[in-house]
Amino acid sequence: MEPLTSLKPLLAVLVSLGVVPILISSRSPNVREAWTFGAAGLKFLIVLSMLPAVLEGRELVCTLAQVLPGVAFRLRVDALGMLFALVASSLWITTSAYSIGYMRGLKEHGQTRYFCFFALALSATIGVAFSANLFTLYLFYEMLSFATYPLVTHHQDAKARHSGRKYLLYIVGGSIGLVLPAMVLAYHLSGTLEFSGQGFLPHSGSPILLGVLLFMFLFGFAKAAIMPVHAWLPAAMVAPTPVSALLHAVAVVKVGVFCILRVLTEVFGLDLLASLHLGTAVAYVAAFTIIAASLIALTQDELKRLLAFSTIGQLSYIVLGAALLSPKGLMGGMIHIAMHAFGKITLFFCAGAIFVATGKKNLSEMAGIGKRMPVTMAAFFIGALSIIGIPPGGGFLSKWYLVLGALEADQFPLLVVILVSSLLNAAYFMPIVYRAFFVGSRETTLPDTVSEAPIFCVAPLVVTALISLVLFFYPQPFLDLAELAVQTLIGGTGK
Amino acid sequence: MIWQLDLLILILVVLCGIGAIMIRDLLGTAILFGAYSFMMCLLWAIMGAVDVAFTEASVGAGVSTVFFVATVYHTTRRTKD
Amino acid sequence: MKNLGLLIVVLVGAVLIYATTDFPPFGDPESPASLHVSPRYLENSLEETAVPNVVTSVLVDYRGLDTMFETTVVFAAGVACFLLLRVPRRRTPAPRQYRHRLTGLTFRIKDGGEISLPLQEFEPMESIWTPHDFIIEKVCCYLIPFIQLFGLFVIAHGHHSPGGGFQGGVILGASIILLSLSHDLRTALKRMGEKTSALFSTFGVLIYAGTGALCLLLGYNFLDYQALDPLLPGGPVMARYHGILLVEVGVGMAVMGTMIWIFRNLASRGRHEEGL
Amino acid sequence: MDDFFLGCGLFLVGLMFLSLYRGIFGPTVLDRMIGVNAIGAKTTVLLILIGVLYHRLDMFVDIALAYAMLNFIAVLAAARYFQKRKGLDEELY
Amino acid sequence: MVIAVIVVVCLVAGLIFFAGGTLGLLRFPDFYTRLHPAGKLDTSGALLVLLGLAVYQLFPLTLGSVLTGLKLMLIVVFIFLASPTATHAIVDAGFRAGLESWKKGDPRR
Amino acid sequence: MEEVLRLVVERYNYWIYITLMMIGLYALIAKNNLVKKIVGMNIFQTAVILFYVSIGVKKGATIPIIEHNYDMAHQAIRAADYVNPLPHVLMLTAIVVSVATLGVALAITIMVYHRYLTLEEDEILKQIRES
Amino acid sequence: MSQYYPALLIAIPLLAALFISASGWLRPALCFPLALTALGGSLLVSLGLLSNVIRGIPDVYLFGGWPPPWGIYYRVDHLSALVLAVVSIVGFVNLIAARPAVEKEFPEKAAPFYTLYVLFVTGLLGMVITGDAFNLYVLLEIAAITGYALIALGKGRAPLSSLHYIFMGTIGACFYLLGVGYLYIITGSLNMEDIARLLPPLYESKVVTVAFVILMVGIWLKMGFFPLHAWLPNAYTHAPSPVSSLVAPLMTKVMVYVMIRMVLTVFTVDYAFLVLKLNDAVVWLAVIAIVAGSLLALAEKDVKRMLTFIVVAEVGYMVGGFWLGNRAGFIGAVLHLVNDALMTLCLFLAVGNIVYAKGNSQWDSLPGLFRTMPWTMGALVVGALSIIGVPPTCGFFSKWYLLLGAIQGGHYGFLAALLFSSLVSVVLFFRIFEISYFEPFGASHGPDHGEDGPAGREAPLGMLVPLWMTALGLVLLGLYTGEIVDRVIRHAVPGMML
Amino acid sequence: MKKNAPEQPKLDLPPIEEGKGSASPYVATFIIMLGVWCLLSGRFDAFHLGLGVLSSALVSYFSADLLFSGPLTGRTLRMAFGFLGYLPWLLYQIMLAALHLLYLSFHPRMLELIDPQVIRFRSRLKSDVAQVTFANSITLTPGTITIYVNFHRDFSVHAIDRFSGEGLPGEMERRIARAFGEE
Repeated sequence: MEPLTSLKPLLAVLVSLGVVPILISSRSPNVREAWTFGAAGLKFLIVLSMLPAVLEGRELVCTLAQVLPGVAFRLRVDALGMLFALVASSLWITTSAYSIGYMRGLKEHGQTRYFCFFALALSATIGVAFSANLFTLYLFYEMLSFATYPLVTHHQDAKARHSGRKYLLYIVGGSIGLVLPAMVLAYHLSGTLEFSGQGFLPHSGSPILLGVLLFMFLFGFAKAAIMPVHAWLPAAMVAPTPVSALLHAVAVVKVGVFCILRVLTEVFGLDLLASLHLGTAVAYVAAFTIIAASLIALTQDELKRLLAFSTIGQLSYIVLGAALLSPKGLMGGMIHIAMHAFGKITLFFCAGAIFVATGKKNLSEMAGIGKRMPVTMAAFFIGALSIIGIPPGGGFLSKWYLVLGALEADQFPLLVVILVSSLLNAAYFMPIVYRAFFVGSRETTLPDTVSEAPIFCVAPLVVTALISLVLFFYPQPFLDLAELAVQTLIGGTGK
Repeated sequence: MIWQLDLLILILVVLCGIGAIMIRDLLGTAILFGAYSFMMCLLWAIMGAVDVAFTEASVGAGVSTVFFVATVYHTTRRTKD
Repeated sequence: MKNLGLLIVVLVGAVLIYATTDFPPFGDPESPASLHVSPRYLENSLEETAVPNVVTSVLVDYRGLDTMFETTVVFAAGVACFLLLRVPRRRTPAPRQYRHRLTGLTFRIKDGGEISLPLQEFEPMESIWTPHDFIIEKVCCYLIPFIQLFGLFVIAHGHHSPGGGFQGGVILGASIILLSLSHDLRTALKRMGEKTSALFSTFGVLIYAGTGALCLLLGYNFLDYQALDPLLPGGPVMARYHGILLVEVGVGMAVMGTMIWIFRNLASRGRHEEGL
Repeated sequence: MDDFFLGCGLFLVGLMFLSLYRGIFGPTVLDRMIGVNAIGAKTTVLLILIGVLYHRLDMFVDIALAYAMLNFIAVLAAARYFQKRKGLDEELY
Repeated sequence: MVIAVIVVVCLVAGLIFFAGGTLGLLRFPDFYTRLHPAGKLDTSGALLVLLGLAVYQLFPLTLGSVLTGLKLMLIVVFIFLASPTATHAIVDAGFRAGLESWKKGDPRR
Repeated sequence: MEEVLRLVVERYNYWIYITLMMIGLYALIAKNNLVKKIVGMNIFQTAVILFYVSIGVKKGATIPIIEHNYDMAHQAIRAADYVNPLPHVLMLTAIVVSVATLGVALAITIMVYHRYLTLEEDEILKQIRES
Repeated sequence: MSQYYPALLIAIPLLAALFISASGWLRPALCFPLALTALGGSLLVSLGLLSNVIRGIPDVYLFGGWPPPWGIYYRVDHLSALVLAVVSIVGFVNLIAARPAVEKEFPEKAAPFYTLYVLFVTGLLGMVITGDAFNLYVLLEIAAITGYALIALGKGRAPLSSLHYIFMGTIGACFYLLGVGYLYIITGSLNMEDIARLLPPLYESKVVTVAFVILMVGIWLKMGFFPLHAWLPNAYTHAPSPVSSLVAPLMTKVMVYVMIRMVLTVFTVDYAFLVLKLNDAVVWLAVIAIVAGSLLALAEKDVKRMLTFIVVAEVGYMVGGFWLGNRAGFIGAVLHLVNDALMTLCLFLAVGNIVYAKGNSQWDSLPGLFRTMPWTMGALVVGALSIIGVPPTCGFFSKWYLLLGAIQGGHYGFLAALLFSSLVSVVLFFRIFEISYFEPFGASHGPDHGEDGPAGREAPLGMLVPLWMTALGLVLLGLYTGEIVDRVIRHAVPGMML
Repeated sequence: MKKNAPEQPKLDLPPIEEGKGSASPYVATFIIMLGVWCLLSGRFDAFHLGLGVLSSALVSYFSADLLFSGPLTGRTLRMAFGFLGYLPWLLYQIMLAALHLLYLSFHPRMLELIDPQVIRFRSRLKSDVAQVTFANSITLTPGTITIYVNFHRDFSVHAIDRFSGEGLPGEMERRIARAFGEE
């Protein structure tokens, strides 16, 4: 099927970009937030409007400029990108709502700046999702890095400065020091950067070079937080919670993982990876990350840091899924993007809501909080279920596919890793829920005045929690998309 | 070209140049630099470059030495090397 | 620094000497430089421009563009000295001055100001003090008109004998410099004000560039003096001849004005008071 | 005759060497001025001699004339230096 | 031939003057005394040499050569105007600079 | 040996130009006084001019002003009789440029002096470092 | 009309400079409009030349009507047309931005300032377009002398720095002149193409080798290539801000162009890359230049001074890229020449605004700038991203080509140096952003805390508009890289490199 | 440029602009200049002569007042002839004294012969021209150099030995006075 030429992808990217000048110029907070909402809704609608065509198996393409020979500034909507864009744009709406509640609740400074860069970050995220080649991907990836810096360092204090430095060091250092040369090398080898289902790297390249290339990409996209380059993520938790939520659930980290997915599947291609046994290597790196991150998470006391380490582990599931090189594994990885996003964002929202309502960050201070904030903690429970992969949560589906994939690829050690890590997940989430609800009132250190957070905070987390649930029962759009994506990659041999 | 004169004057030029940068007095440097430009003028004339010689004569005698002296006048004669 | 300097000097010298061995011998009439481009100038200059001084014809006509920019360089130097040194005139009354005996520095004390330094190291100075030496003044008075005439002569006869606009201009400028040296800068300024000299230098270059532009307007190439044929008598060759003269006058004016300008700013440190 | 003129020229150059001794080693600046002034006077004559040797005296005479006129200016400027800043003997010579 | 003799005599005399001037410049004991030979023997020498050359180049006698000869004389005139003035300027400068004069019996400086 | 001697003798002008240039360069690099440096710079420029003018020299040739009768009826001109005029033209320009540079450099020197009251580079740098 | 473009390109600013100078004495108010008109005119002409070249109309202009080896001629090809456009754009944009600063710092000297400004641009334009090796020297001196004067106008240490610049610049120019002389002595010609025609039989001559070396050393001195860069940082730092934003983007770039022109047209690529085989050595020099420039920049605590060291590093990019001797490297070098001119312009303009508002660009004066001067800092961010090499801005693309060239040429040292310098640039700029972003009172939370912040105001509109024009230009240039390479630079690549 | 210069102390400069108002200095300068031009130029076609006329006019416009500080009278002409009559004697004196100096500088025991001294005397010459001629003549005749002349016409002369200084002011002053009609 030939691709459709359409301006919609560009529009989807530009909506939030275009809203930035308006945000800067408007003085009234209400107008500003109305515009933010409007843009978020519009973006979601645009993305949604492309869904039918994508589901039909067609691609939407928008070429803007031929910047280098064989490399264009081009946007393309395919199933995988659509999946990611759908997740990101839908979550922008809820996050916007949540941001309003959170920012106003805490009377944060620099809200205009905050919303501007938020919009920019979203724009970049959609751009990454829709990019048709490595160059465009890199462009939006960098844009995202720089747009999130002011968000991470929003508090503008010494701690923020420190983590901002760490953030930049890892992210930008990885992208310029590793991804850029890798890209140039890839271009040098193949003369193009255009994604294709079979990968564009020539199979004739020297295996060592290709291996080095792969790992340059893997660690260069440091946003994916594969283990040696993960340290920025916990540090970046100094950001306001909505930022952390978006950053760690959707935008930044998912972008990193998404990039790695793209590289594995459409730069190298599954055949090439399989023939060089590189997939296994990646899978073991991911497996190590999963286990190590979960173990570290067990020791954390600060809720957000715990969530951060949990994220590190969960992200590696996705990488692992792709690295299995089996159709089921790929599907599992792709769906996990969506499932983890909704689950994790719920958890972050909860953490933020708790902070807004009580000002507490640490787990040890939250005993009995479930009685004071039942809605929040219920949502937390659902999110946790989803992350662990227990049936009513959407996460179960993705884990299921991952397990299948591992079986398909005959990788029993990896199967064990997945299962063990699920147990570990449960081990660090369940005590929280337990201590929130089933603890005696005398152990509670919370004052009596504490109640639910403002409605703008609570409503979004309820919504995302519900979606997490719904996805278990009706995962159809995401499943279809992932299936489509896998089909194009494997060439219809998926099922 | 008259090579005997040429050679002698060339040696003079070199001596003048060395002298101009070795003297521990800026006014002396300026003056010797004037002599240097006389020599240069002669040299050009010997090599048949009359126009260049003319220019060097007018510039060296009329202008550049005066500029140097004016500068030294407004600054100092003292120098350590 | 000295050792480094010696090292660099020896290195560069060695490189240059290394190349010398492949030069054609000094004064060789068969060297490539003498055979390739220059013979045409020598052989055709008289026919094409009616100028026997080949240097002039090459300078102003064949390679006229270089000369235009050369004049511009001089002009730029004049403007630069003006820009850097010129101090706008003050309205305050003439300040008292002291000179440091050891360094020769002059201190200027504004009216009402007090000097708090050890006074025995300083000696008071008049703010304008020029030794009145009428021998020099008188002799220079007699010399200057002749120098000026000679300068004009050099400009006008650049076609037939060595010389030309630049040399003549320098001589003209030197005559004014001589005036300000022998008398006083103010005397020279009365005779030729700062504005005049600046405008001289500007309009000199303007004559040159304007001639070029005029040729352009007349439908020929820039600086193709042949274009002046309709304006000047004597046919296209003589038009070149006269065009060259016109341009030389421009160069002379520019150089004269600029030399005076630079000298004044240097000699009085931009104050245009006493001068050297 | 040319050889004679050439000899004269060489002799003059030799004298210039001697004058340059004063120019470089003259104990005071003023001695240097005298030395250089003497060189200037010889230069004028030498220019004419070169013209004669080239058999194109009419071309060289202008240069010599310019020289005779302008040589004076440099000396005058240097002299002005002392005339205006009397007592400069305290400075290093 | 007569001309040649005149020219040679003039030139040789001029050169002797020049030589005397330079010698004096080197030998005389102080600044003021050095000025005497340097400033003036050179002037006389220049006069003689230029005179000789002017005579020499008068032949063949044409308008051009006469004019050139006159120009040479013009140079002499300028030298005679400028040189004493320059000498005067230098000696004045020396006086104002406070240079001590050499007295009989002092060592040479 | 004879060969070397011939090399030297035939090109003595070029050797002297290099000597002169090196004097200038040495002054520019190693001298401490700004005016000395400017003098060195000028010597350096003159050396280049000397080099160029040396290119133009031809043995047995006269100055590049063509001898002609005043009525313009001239015979064919032999280029070998006249010195190469092109280097002279170029060097006229170069001299002018060097004068212009000299003017600007001296003007700036005066500015420097009146800011630091010394012309010695090391003293100036010391002052800058101390302030 | 279009056949007169090369003459007009030079004549318009030159005449205008004279008129400006005259009007300074007669009608001072006219100076700025005249300068603006002049540079606008030459901008139009240079764009016209560029479009001519793209349409395939070659432009050769004989001055005085004399044919090439005898007269001087101007030649426009793809490379020079591109650089011409860049030079005139930078000159024009910076002129607009210069006005408020000039009126604030030296109002009474506006006329000579604009005169020298326009002459400087004239000199550079001439250097780019000329086809005669000696003419280039004269124009070089015009640009140099005006540059010296403009730089010396600054405060503090500026005159001394300018004097050092004069010394180094004169050595450089004299070396250039000497190199031309060496070529002349052996070929007897001064015309670039004529020399190129005469040279091949003489390739074995030592004279040609030494001429090449001298020329290169001279040009490197002028452009501030690493071991010869000592004059550059001081001169550019202490110059008045409108001057440093003029000289810093243009002078080095044009000298790089001259280097390319010399190698391409005069010596030909065959000689430079095949006979002499200097390329490896030069690329390693460039590597050292890049690394050293970046490291030296790290040590600075003044934004402007830091930028000057970045300029030193960028020179290494271009020289190295060119001497890689392959197509990608060449394109990268030329592209970087164009991009870097605009990047440096953007950065220096932004710093100029900071200096205008704060008096200096030391780190002490940075805190709170993101709030008081958001527009300036925004443009500074764009420029910084471009220097770092972040995609939508143009800096990425030239870096891309350079990297590609390094890989194709197998120069992994150069590759590493490029990446290293990019990373260092990140550190450099984010240090600045950090300082100006993290205000000293960052801990306080509240809707607004504008009252107790450091005082400061945004620069005037006259400075912001050109700044943002440049900043947007960076992005546009990046997006149109393909066009530029395809239409212009590709045609300038010498045959050997294809 | 601002016009109001600071108040200057009055200088005792000789007035320069006396010649203004009378045309004769201009004419005389023009004629002299044209004569010199012809001498310099050696080309007598209309074009070059035209240039000569132009140049002479320019020079006389610019600096006639330098050459002649007052209106021309018959006395000026007489002075010029007187001066010409004085020249041969001066030349003779120069040669004579030059020989003396030559003798001194070649003498092996020169240091014993010379005896530098400064002679001061007051001249009776009145006009500037005469004084300048006198001063320069003193300087030109070797052995003596005019050091300075002040407003009161006090001459300070440096003589290299007793012999050189003996004749001053003496005959030279008388001859100059006669030449310039001040007797």
